[in-house]
Amino acid sequence: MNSSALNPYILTIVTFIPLAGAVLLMFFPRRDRDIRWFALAVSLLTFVLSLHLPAHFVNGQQGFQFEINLQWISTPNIHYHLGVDGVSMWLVVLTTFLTPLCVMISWKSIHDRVKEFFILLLVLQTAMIGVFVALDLFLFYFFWEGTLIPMALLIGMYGHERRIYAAVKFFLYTMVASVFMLAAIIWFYAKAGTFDFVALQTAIQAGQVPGFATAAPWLFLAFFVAFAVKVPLFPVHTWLPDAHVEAPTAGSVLLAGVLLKMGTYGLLRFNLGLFPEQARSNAPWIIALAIIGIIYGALVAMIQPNLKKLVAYSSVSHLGFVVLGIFSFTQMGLTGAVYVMLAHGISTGGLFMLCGILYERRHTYEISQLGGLATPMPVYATFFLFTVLASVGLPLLNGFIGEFLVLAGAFQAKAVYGVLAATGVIWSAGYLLWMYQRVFYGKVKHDVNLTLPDLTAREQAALWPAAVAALVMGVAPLLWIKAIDPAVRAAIQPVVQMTTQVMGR
Amino acid sequence: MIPPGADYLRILPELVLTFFGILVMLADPLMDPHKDRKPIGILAFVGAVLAVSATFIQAQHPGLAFSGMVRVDGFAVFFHFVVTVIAAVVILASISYMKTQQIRAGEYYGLILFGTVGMALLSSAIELVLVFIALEISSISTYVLAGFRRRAATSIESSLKYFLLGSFATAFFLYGVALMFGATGSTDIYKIGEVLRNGNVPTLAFVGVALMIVGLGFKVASAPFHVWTPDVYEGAPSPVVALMSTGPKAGAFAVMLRILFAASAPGWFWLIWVLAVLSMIIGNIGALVQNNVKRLLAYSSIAHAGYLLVAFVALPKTGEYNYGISAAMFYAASYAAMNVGAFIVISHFGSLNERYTTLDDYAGLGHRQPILAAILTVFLLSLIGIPITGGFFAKFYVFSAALKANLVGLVIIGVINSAIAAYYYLRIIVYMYMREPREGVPVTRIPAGLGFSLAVALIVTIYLGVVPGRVLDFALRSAQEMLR
Amino acid sequence: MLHYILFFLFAALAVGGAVNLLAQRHPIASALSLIVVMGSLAGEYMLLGAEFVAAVQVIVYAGAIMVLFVFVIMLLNAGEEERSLKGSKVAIAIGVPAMLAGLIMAIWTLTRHNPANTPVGVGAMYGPAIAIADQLFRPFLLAFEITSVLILIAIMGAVVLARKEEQQ
Amino acid sequence: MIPLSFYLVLSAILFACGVAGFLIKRNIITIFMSIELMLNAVNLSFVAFAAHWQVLSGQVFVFFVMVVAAAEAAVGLAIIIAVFRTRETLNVDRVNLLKL
Amino acid sequence: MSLNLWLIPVLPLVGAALNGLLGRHFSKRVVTAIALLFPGAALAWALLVVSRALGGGVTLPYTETHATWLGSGAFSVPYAFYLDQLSIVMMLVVTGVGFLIHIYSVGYMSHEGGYYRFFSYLNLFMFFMLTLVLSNNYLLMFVGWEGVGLASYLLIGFFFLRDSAASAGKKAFIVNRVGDFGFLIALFLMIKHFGSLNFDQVFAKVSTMPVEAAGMGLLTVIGILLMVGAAGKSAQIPLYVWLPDAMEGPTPVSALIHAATMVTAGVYMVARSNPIFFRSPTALIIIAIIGCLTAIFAATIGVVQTDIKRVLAYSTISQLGYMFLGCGVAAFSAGVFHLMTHAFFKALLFLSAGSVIHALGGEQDMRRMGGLRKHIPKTFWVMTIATFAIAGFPPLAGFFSKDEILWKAYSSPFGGSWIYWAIAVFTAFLTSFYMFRLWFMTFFGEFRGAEHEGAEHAGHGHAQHGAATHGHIHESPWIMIAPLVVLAVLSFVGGWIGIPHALGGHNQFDQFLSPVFHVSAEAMPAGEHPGARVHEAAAEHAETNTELLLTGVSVGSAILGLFLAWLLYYKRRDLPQKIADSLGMVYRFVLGKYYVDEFYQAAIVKPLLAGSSTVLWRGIDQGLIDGTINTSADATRDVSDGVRQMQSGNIRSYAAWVALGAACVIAFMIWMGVR
Repeated sequence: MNSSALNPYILTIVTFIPLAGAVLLMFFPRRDRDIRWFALAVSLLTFVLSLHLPAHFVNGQQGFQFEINLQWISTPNIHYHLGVDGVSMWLVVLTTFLTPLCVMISWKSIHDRVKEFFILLLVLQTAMIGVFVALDLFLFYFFWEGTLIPMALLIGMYGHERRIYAAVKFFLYTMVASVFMLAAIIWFYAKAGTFDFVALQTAIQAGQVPGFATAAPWLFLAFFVAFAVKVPLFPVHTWLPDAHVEAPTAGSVLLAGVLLKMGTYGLLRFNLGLFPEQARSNAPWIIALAIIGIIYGALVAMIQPNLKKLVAYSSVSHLGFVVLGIFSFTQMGLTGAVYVMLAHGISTGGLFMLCGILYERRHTYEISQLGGLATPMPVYATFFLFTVLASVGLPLLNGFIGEFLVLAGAFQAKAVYGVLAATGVIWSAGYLLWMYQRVFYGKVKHDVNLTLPDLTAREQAALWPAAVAALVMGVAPLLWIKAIDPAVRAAIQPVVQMTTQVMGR
Repeated sequence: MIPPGADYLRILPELVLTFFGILVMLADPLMDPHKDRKPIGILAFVGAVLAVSATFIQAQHPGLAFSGMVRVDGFAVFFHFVVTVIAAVVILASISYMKTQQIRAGEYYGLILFGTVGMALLSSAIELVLVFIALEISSISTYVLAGFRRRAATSIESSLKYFLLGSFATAFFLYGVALMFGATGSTDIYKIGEVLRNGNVPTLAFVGVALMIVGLGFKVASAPFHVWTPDVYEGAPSPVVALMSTGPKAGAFAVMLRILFAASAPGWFWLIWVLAVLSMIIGNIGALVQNNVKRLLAYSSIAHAGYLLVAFVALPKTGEYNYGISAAMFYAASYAAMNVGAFIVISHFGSLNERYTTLDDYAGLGHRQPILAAILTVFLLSLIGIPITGGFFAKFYVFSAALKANLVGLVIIGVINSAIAAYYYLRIIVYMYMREPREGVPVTRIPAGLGFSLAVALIVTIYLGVVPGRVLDFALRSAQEMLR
Repeated sequence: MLHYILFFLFAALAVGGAVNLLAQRHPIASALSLIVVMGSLAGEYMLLGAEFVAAVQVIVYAGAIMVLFVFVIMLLNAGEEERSLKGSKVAIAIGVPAMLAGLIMAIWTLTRHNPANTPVGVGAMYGPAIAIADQLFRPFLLAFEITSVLILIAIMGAVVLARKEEQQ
Repeated sequence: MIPLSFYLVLSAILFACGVAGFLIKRNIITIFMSIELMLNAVNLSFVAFAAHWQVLSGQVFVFFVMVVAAAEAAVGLAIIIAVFRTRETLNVDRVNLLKL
Repeated sequence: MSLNLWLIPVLPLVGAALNGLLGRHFSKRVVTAIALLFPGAALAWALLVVSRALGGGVTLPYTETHATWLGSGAFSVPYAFYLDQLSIVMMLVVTGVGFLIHIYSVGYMSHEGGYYRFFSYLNLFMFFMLTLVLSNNYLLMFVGWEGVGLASYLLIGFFFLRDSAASAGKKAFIVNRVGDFGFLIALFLMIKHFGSLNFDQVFAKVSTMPVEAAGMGLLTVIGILLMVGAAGKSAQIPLYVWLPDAMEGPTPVSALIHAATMVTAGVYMVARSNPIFFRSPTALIIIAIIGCLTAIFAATIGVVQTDIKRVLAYSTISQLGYMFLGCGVAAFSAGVFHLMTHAFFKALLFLSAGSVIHALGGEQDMRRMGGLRKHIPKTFWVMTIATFAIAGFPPLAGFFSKDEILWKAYSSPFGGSWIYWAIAVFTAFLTSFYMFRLWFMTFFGEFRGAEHEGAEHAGHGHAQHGAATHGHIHESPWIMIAPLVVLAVLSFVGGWIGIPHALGGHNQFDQFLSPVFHVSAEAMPAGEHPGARVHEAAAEHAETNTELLLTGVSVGSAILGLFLAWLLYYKRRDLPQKIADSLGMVYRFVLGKYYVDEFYQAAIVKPLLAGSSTVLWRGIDQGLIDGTINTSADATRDVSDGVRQMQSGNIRSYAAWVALGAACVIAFMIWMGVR
């Protein structure tokens, strides 16, 4: 059978299989072992199916692919419109890739309310995929909010001591911000009568949305706030460290790996796609915030006494690169930004998995409680080092490609952006290697640490794919960039056109 | 003079309800006073379900009835349906509630049925005096119902507060009717509309509208006439709260819509604007620090009244008022679904004498009663306004109507409020899922009737969130009908 | 002129009764003041020609309803009000000024801006029983019938609430 | 010939007295009586307007209001009895279990 | 015809991967075999490639492109390798010296834990270093550049149980990153202005650009930024601080990475970028000044060091300064020449020092050595050759290369100056002095160390077999000596390929490299160069005389150094202490390495950490941002409490609120009606 016959349905299938799995899981008897295996099977199946996307993706083709566009609700004209371009396709695959790893990493660490955990995880997966594939603003908002609840519950139910504070903070920050986006979406519907992203884009470009000119700056801001909090951009990042520290491992992995990317994805898709003019005029201060985020995140990460908080702040720094790349409006910058998103998902996801593995053994993230771990846990230390290096941006590993392209792009846009942001390469080496030294090198300081067991086969099984992915992404980035590049070109075309028009005047 | 037969069909739901109310009244004394009133409850439920089906027959006979006292149009049918469904669900949920509370009084069901007559009639009555009577019917029955937990001093107190303040407010409404009558010489809403549209509008009419808004604002618990709400909701039996926070409210909103739009009442735009904003802010802010779930939801209902009022002021220059009206109708319906659901869960969880109604009692509910907690979570999410729940589309339509009318400021206040609101609803969810269970709070099985009523509320909430189109289409059409 | 005298006589009685209602501390005294108000209102109704209403006012209101009140006052053996409780500051400080302001505004509107500020003759609208009945059973039939529901509710409610709670 | 406004003003004053009674009286029964006073005041307005517009319906309204008042009285007094049973007081200021 | 250059880096990578992933399960013998086989194969293949290339089989420069690595829009970077004379030299040095050091390590590391890990890292280093020297574009070069940094990090921190080793590794990586920052910016400039990072494309564009006479033109900026990168990797002022600490690594590592190959990457990069520097006199001057200053600065520190490896480390920094000085006066071939000879003799020095340390069971302090000549004669002899070579005694390798740089520093048409020469000669004197100081202290006189103390003092790894050798000082096994001998030979004869004209040679080395450097030098008229002096045939004879004279002076300074060292550390051992006492502050200042580390610590690291912690984290993050949000949350709560106060529970007050509301509503509506 020709597997490309699946094309119109594949996105629906990939999106909803986890949900179907979650529903089935609800009726499962409470046998934890079976539940885990089932969740793993579902997530792996989703991953395998999601590979259909890159396999059948036509590089360089304009517009969205694997589209499906059905009317869902007629009176608010809501369509079930899914589709991916090169950017969202890989984000979908990233999501489906990370979820099985999360299942594996939660195998033993979650022993209470196992069923609920995996149900939430699978629901979360559906919502995350949905965010990336939705082309109808309503659908997008639905999935966007849909990620919020399972994530807040994962943090709040399975987190650590201050989990409730963290969960509430997470929820409120993102909720408060996203209602502005909702207001903007409603505005669009009220004025243009459609939620369809493509239709809206066309209508805006043709000047067919009444009142758009005056409202656009506010609409831009409304979208921007929602995404900036999610990214998170300085100074609205303070929910992130708390959320990460308290979240269970799988939660942290998905939070850093996918949820933050939803913010940057949104910036790319909507803020650039719908408001090219505002994006251009607002770029300077957004870039300033991004650069502050890069440096600030790194500096604050450096002095964190808590391992997970350190990684969390490093995310602030890394995501600053993404925003910088997006608002550089250069081909390289945007491609790099998307690549950083993917790479950060893998490497920071990996770091969080590693942190979680440690927590299972030691029940602390305090760096002062660790030290000298390379002696009892050499394999673990090796994986950790590899992931740290990927995160630092060592060439031939995934982190480098994106960062390099972002910096080059930013430099093209304005030299000072590139120069300031490039200091990030120094900072990241600083905080990560210092942390690595304090955790792994030297003699074992606390006797409890002497007998820590090394990685089990299951943990290795969760870590290996991430490590291999990090390497492949660093060695053969074109596999990804081929698809990303044209999509990005389409995304910045309006902005670039405008710039040339302005310069032409 | 005997009215034509079709007239009776036009009030068929009311007739059915009354008939069953009388049946209940008659059946009650026949039962052993020490036995549970479950059969009576089932009888009442049958009546309510028949009333629901009667609304379909009613819908077949649009038009005026009883010398222009009643007007059956889509608008009326919509609210009839909503109100009767609420009654049916609440009756069903009450059966097990009455059993756990050990209240053995068949009058309870009779009062609900009779009260529903008033609530239903509110939406179809176009004669202000009839409106007043309907209002009193729905009010007086709820005054009594609020005091049904007679062993609890709080219940009687809430009954008293509701009664005194309610009568106080209806007096204002009545005075407003009188002044309106004085200003126009008529009490027929549509005739008043004609008069007001055609001639010079006397100041008396403005004052009349003002006083009616005071009275109705009280009934819908809009700030600053909301003060009774938290106390009454806290003290009244939970199923009754489910009823009175939705049924009379829906009816009062229907009346308000008819008076403000069909009667072309003048000058209320900024007034309602301010009331909406005040209600949203006071309701949401007040709810933030509440620890009693019933009280918390009482404040939330104030806020929801505020959101609903936003739809009232969505008056685009194009004159397409039906968007706002239909949004309000949709909101009333979906709010009814989710709030009834939430209070039914609370009623079940409260146990004897509603002992467990504080947030602390809800700690760990997700652990001990996962299904109940999950259902309550859905209702709470709907109250927050998370997509694929009715609450989302309700807010969505309201705000979208307001944006159509270029009320950007109001919408921004609204969305910020709904974000604040997320906090306190989330608190309940947090307690349920993230706190350790409290000692001694019992785990109870969900009785069939309650389960069924919860299922109805849940299905409606989700239905309105997934395929709201039909309902909204209907609302849009009936809003137009109502305006004609 | 006589009309004026009669009007003001009844008006003075009504207002005086109302004020006395407020001033009296014993509920029985208040109830009696209210009966005075109702009676004098019946006089005003007569002045307006609403003879049936006036009769019903005396029979139903001043008679039946107020008897009920008095009965309950006796039943509960209600004494004089206590006056030295706090918690009423808001009511006095906000409510009374608001009430006065509302009253002034209402009077202002009713006297100045009433489009129909026309004199009304004595017996201007003659409302005999037969005419009223005609109204009640024709156009207001539904309202009339629906009041039966109201009464039913009142009966049920009163029975339920006043019934002694069974012992557990 | 008495101006309509006389009746209306009288009605307004009585209504205001009713409101004032609600606000300043402490005995629940008296407060309830104040409400009755308010309804009576409205009735006067109805009758006056009926005379003004020369329609009988205004007087019919009075009729309905009386019925409502009677029903309210029945229920209200029953509630008052119930309150008195549980609280042993008729002072409204003491009925404040539910607050904040 | 394809040379399959890619095999050269990839072979060691395979070795690294095999040992790294599976080494734990291999026997030591297999690990050794893998560790030697793959770099050996790379060496063999490199030799084959060279023979083919020089045999005329391919035309140089030769490029082989395999695939696109990354690209975006019009910009792309290939996996492509590039072979010209410069990369031939580098490739041979790296594979050759590298292979020798691998062999040596088999003996040296035989008793250490993590044997497989060590060789995996070492092979990994070879991979990255060869990528660095063979890439055909700056980005792939950057890959190697970062990669060798990584390998260096791993190997310095090899004895990670020692905190100092771990810190040193981290420091090396971070300081290198500072340099990489400059390198990266240079790359961005190239991308922006040249649209590519391929050498041929960049240089083609560059060659069309004029010489930048003064100020900061594009090429000058690029040049300076490249130099920042080079300064990081090649331990130049101000980024040299990591190299002395890097001596925490095992000695073969110091030899391979921190002496022979990696640290010279900066020199290679500058030489590779010669078309850019030829057009930027300003950048050249900066390089020359940095090189010159570093040379003398490090040499002065070297004079007072007592740790044998640290002396060599500062010596390395100093020698690297020479190379940069050479490059700075556009004498790139001289720089590269010195790079090569330095690789031989400095590797030899380190390995010999390692042999000494090995013999003493881990002792590194020269004050506890002495008289080792008799105990470890083979080591002594190879060390002697190396010492003389570095001190610049003819006809050893160091003499020719150093002399070439000195001469060019004086005479180069691109900014040569006698000041450079003078400083360089003085540095040569110091070099000679401290090297012979080392030589005398180590091998002459009596043995000063208490042997049991040696074991105690030992570093991590040597502690184990230090105990085993307790009691007698032993010569190293043949597997360690053999590479030493080979290197000794190279240190002896290595310079002979570059005998200058003045001494009757033909300077074949310069000629060999001339296609790389002179093409770009000749591409522009010399007259345009502001610093260029016109070469004239008539002046040639005079120049030869000058050159001979200068050579004499430098040899003299070397001899002077030898003499002084003999006097102070052989003849009159009490004198150094006295001199040190009389110098007082100055001595302590130098001994304290000019307190540069302390300065960096106090001026950069501490304020950064403290600032991040108190200002950024506690101040902004927790104080300002979270504070604002918490305050507003608290304010909301207060308002909420206020709203609650409305709910007093008193019915009358409720009625009052209703009445108030009603009054307001009535007032508003009347106003609306009257309006």
